[in-house]
Formats: sequence, structure tokens, C-alpha cells
Amino acid sequence: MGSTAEGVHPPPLTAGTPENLPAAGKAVFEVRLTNFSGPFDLLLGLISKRELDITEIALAEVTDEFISHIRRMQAEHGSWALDEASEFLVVAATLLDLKAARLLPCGEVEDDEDIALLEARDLLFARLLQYRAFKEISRQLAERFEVEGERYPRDTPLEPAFTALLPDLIWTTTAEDLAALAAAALQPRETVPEGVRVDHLHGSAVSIREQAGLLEAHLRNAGSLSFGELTADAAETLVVVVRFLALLEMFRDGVVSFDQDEPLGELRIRWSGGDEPFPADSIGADYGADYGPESVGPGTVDLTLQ
Amino acid sequence: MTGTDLDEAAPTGAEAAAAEPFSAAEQPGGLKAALEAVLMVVENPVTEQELAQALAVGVEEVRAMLVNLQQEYDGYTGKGPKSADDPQPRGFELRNVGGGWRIYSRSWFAPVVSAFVLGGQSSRLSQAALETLAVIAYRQPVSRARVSAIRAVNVDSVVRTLTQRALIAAVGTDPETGAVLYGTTPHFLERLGLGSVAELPRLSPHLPGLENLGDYEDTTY
Amino acid sequence: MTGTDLDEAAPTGAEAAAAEPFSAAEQPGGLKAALEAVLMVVENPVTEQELAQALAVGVEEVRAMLVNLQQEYDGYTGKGPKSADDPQPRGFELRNVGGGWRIYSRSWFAPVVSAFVLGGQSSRLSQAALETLAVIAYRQPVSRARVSAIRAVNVDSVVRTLTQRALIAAVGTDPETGAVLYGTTPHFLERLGLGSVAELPRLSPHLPGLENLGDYEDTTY
Repeated sequence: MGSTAEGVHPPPLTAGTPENLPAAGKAVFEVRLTNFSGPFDLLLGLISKRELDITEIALAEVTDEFISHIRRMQAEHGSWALDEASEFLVVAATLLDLKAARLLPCGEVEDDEDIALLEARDLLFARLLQYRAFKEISRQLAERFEVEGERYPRDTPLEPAFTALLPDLIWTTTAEDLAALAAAALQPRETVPEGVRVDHLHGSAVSIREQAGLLEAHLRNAGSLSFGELTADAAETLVVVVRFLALLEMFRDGVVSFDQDEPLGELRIRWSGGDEPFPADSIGADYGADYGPESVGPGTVDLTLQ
Repeated sequence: MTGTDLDEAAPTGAEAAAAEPFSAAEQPGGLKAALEAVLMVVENPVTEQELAQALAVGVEEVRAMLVNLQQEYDGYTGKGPKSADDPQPRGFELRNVGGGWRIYSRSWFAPVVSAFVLGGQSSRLSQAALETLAVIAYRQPVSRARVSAIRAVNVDSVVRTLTQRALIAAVGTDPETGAVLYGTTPHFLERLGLGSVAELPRLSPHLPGLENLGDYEDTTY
Repeated sequence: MTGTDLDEAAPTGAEAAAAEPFSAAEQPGGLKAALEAVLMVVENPVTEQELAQALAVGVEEVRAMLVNLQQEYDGYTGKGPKSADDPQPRGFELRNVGGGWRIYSRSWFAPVVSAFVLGGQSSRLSQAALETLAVIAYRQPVSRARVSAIRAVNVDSVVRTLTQRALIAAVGTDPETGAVLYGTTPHFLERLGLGSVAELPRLSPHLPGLENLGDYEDTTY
């Protein structure tokens, strides 16, 4: 399992095909990773065409690059590129979801839970594709607006000869009526949002660090537990997934070891770290450091799995 | 001038007609010219039904005349090359868009015409507004919450902009949640040069292998 | 995000013209069609000087083409009876009114045109029109865009109705945006039985707890 995440990188892909290049004009966000370099849009394109495995993309690096990109834009233009930032946020969140789902076992499907997880993975994929589809369509709409904007409709005021024929207006409105109408119309309808809302992006947040701490305590007590036992008290699928991801992180750091007699058999987890407490803070490189109030909290994983 | 909010308006034209029957067909230029005369005063694309009513002829006949005029303006006389002169396109065209017919200046004269036409057409929509518009166009009738879910950002402000520009409008409310549902307007179609929503470019080429996307959405949000 | 929804786009036509000189004469239909394109869509009559400047030709040439077009629309081709078909007058005519040129519907079709125009007219103002009128009355002078923003719907068509009804009129232009500003007319005051706009009832009794209405507006638009 760990080898999937840490796998050997294939030769770097480069942005050879310009099919997804955004319109020229303003600086385009470029990603430079060990196995990919090119515009962010192209990265998405490759992932959605499954030419690049999402599990081989270090999202933390992409995020770091984006942060510096957007700071640069801010320095140049004196204002934050909110549109681009919110778009990045949604795509990155989806990629993170997708990556987490990809890391789950995908052997034979045994029970409903496995099916649910596989479906969730496809749904995330679909969400990404749908997002891209509307982006592409909006480009076409923009082109059409542009072309059609060169035709001007005949929209001339009616000739006086015809306006003179208008039927007399039946007027029953008083000045007070008008004042009431004006007051109602001038009433503020809704408050203007103060920032970019992200709550709809994320169902609920479960901290991977907290869960790691919990797992550590259980394992230190019992020495060895099955995955089923470790997740028996999880109230929702999300917690199960996060605990699994936490275990992967702990496995990487060598504080737990896995025993599994046969594929898809019972997974037993044993504490193999010393007496030193596991530094849960080390988790997070892949799950986003804290980038201010708009970002997801440090070390939290948000999976919208339904 | 939609004909929907007609109260007790007594059409004076009809009265005049009653006094002394007016036959457009007997005037120089005949019915086709009468049709042109009406097209001169329309403020929005006008339907074949409205035109047929104004001229007191059948819808089929009106449609045939409209197509005939359209070709004439485009420089096709339908009479073959019997004239020594090449038929020339006129500086304007008759188009069937947004559910009706209307006269427009030819796009290739935009550089000249734009100088005489005041504002309105010039400001472009932002990327965010365009994407929101795309989602609404393809998912209508749709609530703001659902558009937000697909776009994954708050769309309140862009929805307001699009409404002000008459590209979308509230078309109803969700029977379950009571949320306002939005759809595109005839003006949207007109601005895109489309006859109906069905003529929008297909979404499927951009969604490979996702035939049942509708199901996906319904279960997810 | 309100301010960012619209990019201040320069008209594409102008851009194209800047990139490479635009020659109307080289387009299909040539200069005469370019002239038609302008005449067909202008809101107000345009002078020969304005047309000559836009087309980059002399005033004399423009005048000759205008007369030529006028005759063509009237059914005279100026080529004698060489064609077997009688030249037919069109349903529109080119008129020189007060020094400016514009295309109008042909006068002898007035009965058809007025029947069509009046068919959609109401003798009562719609709720939408009344609300728009109220906003204009209390915020004048005000642009259409601002009224749209306050009412959160497009108001182009009701502003037109109100203008036709002489309840509002263009009273100036915004020095910054160049947008037309609207205000109410003496006829409006007459309808309400008021001597001046200052006699309009105060809004405050209708606005509970909205002391800083001005602030709201300034920050929102």
C-alpha cells in the first residue's frame, strides 16, 4: 500500500500538447513537479484522461506552487485573483478527495462498503469532469457572445405617430403607494458575502492528526488490533477513511506494522514504534499546511463521500 | 409588447380597420412589404404568430414570406442569374433567434455600426459569470444552491449580475425546498444567436463516459 | 464580487479596426450596405457628416448613396424598365428628418403597424413598471443599470414603456460612465397631483430600521 503512494515516478510528462492551454493574456499558473510540468489545466486534463495517476502527484507541492503564483500575481497587480484562487481551491479539494479515494484498496469487491467506496471514487472523478466540462462550454459561450455581439438589433424608439395612439393610462396609484413601492424596492435584499464561502465544499472535517493520536493510544494499550476493531466506534465512513489514511502515514514513519495473511483478509495493525510519542504533527505535508483562514485546517482531510 | 399584460386596451388600429377595411395586400409592395413595415418597429424577436395576427394571414404564409425576405436580404433572389447585376447582400439581415424574428445589422459592419450604437453590448462577462451561466443553461430550472454545488463557489453575486443583464430569470420555485429556480431568458438565446435552448452545443463530448450524469448529481446534492 | 463581474471590455469592433484598418467598401455589399447597416440600427437620425466620417468618404458621396438608397426602397432602381419584374417598394423608407437620416416603417402601412404596436399595449402599468417608476422617482437622476441593480431584474423594457408614457425622461448623462440618467417628468407630477418632486412622501415611515440607506447603496454598487 505504501509503495503505491511512494511509487517510482515515471519519466516526466511535459506540456507538449497545447489543447487545454487557457487563453493567453494573463499569467497562467504553471505546475513544476518531478514528473510533470505545465499549466494546471493540462494537469487536470491528463488526470481526467487517466494518463497521469493522481496518486503520483504531490498535492502539497502543487499547492505550494500555487500559493507563490498567486502571491506573485498579487504583487504584480495589487489585488488578489479571487476567481483563480477559488477555482484552485475547488480543484485541489477534488484532487485531494480523488487521491484519498485512489489510495483505498481496489481488489475484489466483497461487501456493500467496498462498493460504496468505489462509487465514491467514481463520483469524485465525475465531479472533476463535470467541472471541466462546464469550463470548456463557458469558453464556447464566450466565443459566441463575442461573434454575436457584432450584430446589432434594430431597436429604435417608436415613431411619435404611433406613441400618440397609445391608449390612455388608467392611473390609480397615489404618491403614498409609490413611496411604499420605492421603500420596498430599496430595502437591501440580502447581505453581500464578506469572503469566499467554502463550507459547501466540505461536508465535515476530520483531523487526521487527532485520529492518529487516538490510534496510537489504542495500539499502545492493546499492542495489536484489527482494522475492524480500530474503526468499530467510527460514526461515519469519513472517520474510517481518515483512520486508514492515518495508519498509512504511521506505517510510512515506521511506528506501526501491518499483518495480512491473504489478500483482502483481516488486517492487523501492531504498534512497532518505541516509547517515544508518535509526532502526529509530522502528518500534514500531503494534507495541506495552514494557509490562512480560508484554507482547511492543518492536517484535516475532507472527504465528501455519500 | 408581449401581448400578455393586455388589459382593457382598445386597439385603435382595429377600430380604424373596422371603419374602412384596410388591406395590406392591396398596398404597393403588398403583404411582404407590410411584414417589413412591422419588423421595423419590433423591440424584441417577434413570433410568427404575432406577425400572422398583425397581418391577418396564416402562420404558414408568414413563415414563407419571412424566409423569402431573409434570402432577399442575404442577396439570393431565388430567380437565378437572369439579371446582369450580381445580387448584393443588404447591410442588414433578418434572423430567427430567441424564439422570434428580428432585423440586425450585418456583423461585418460592426466596426462602423458600433460607433453609432450606445453601450449595452460592450461589456463582457467575467469567467465566473460565464461558467455560472453555462451551468444554469444546461441544468435549468436550477436553484442557486445546486449551481453553487456544481461550481463549488458561492454564486449569489454572479446570479444577480446575470439577472440584471436579463440573461437568466427566476422561472419558478422548487416544490420541496421552496428555493427559487433559475433558467435562461429569450434574451440569452438572442444574444447567442440561438433559436432555442435545444440548439446549445452538446455537453456530452466534454463528459466522456458519463451518460448518466443527471443521476450522479441528483444523488450527490 | 459585484465589481469584478464585468470586465471593462473595449468593443471588439474598435479593437479590430485598430489592428488593421477596416474598409467597409471591401465587405460584401460595399459602402452602400455599410450605410444601410448604420441607418437600420441607429436610435436617432444621423447626419450626413457623421456618416461620412464613419465610412471615411466625402459628404457628397454619402449624400448620393443616401438618395440612391431612398429611391431603391421606394421601388425605383434608376436603371429603367430593363427588368421584367416591377421594382417593388419596400416596407420601410429612408427619411431625412431635421437634418438627419433614419429608416422608418412605410407610412401607408401605418394601420397594420399601429394594430401590431397597440396589440401588446396595456392601459395599466404593470407592477414591475410601477416599482421601477418608484425607484426612479426617489433616486433620480439615475441610470438604468443602477435601477436594475436595485430591483435585481433587467428594467430595459419597463424603462421604455415609462418613457413612451412620458412618465420618465432622459435628463442627462453620467459624467463618468456616459450612461443615460433618467428622471421623472412634469406629466408624472401631474398624474400624482404634486407640485414638485420635493413633495413626494418621505420614505422613512416605510423603512423601519434603515437609517443608513445611503451607505448600503454606495457599498453595493
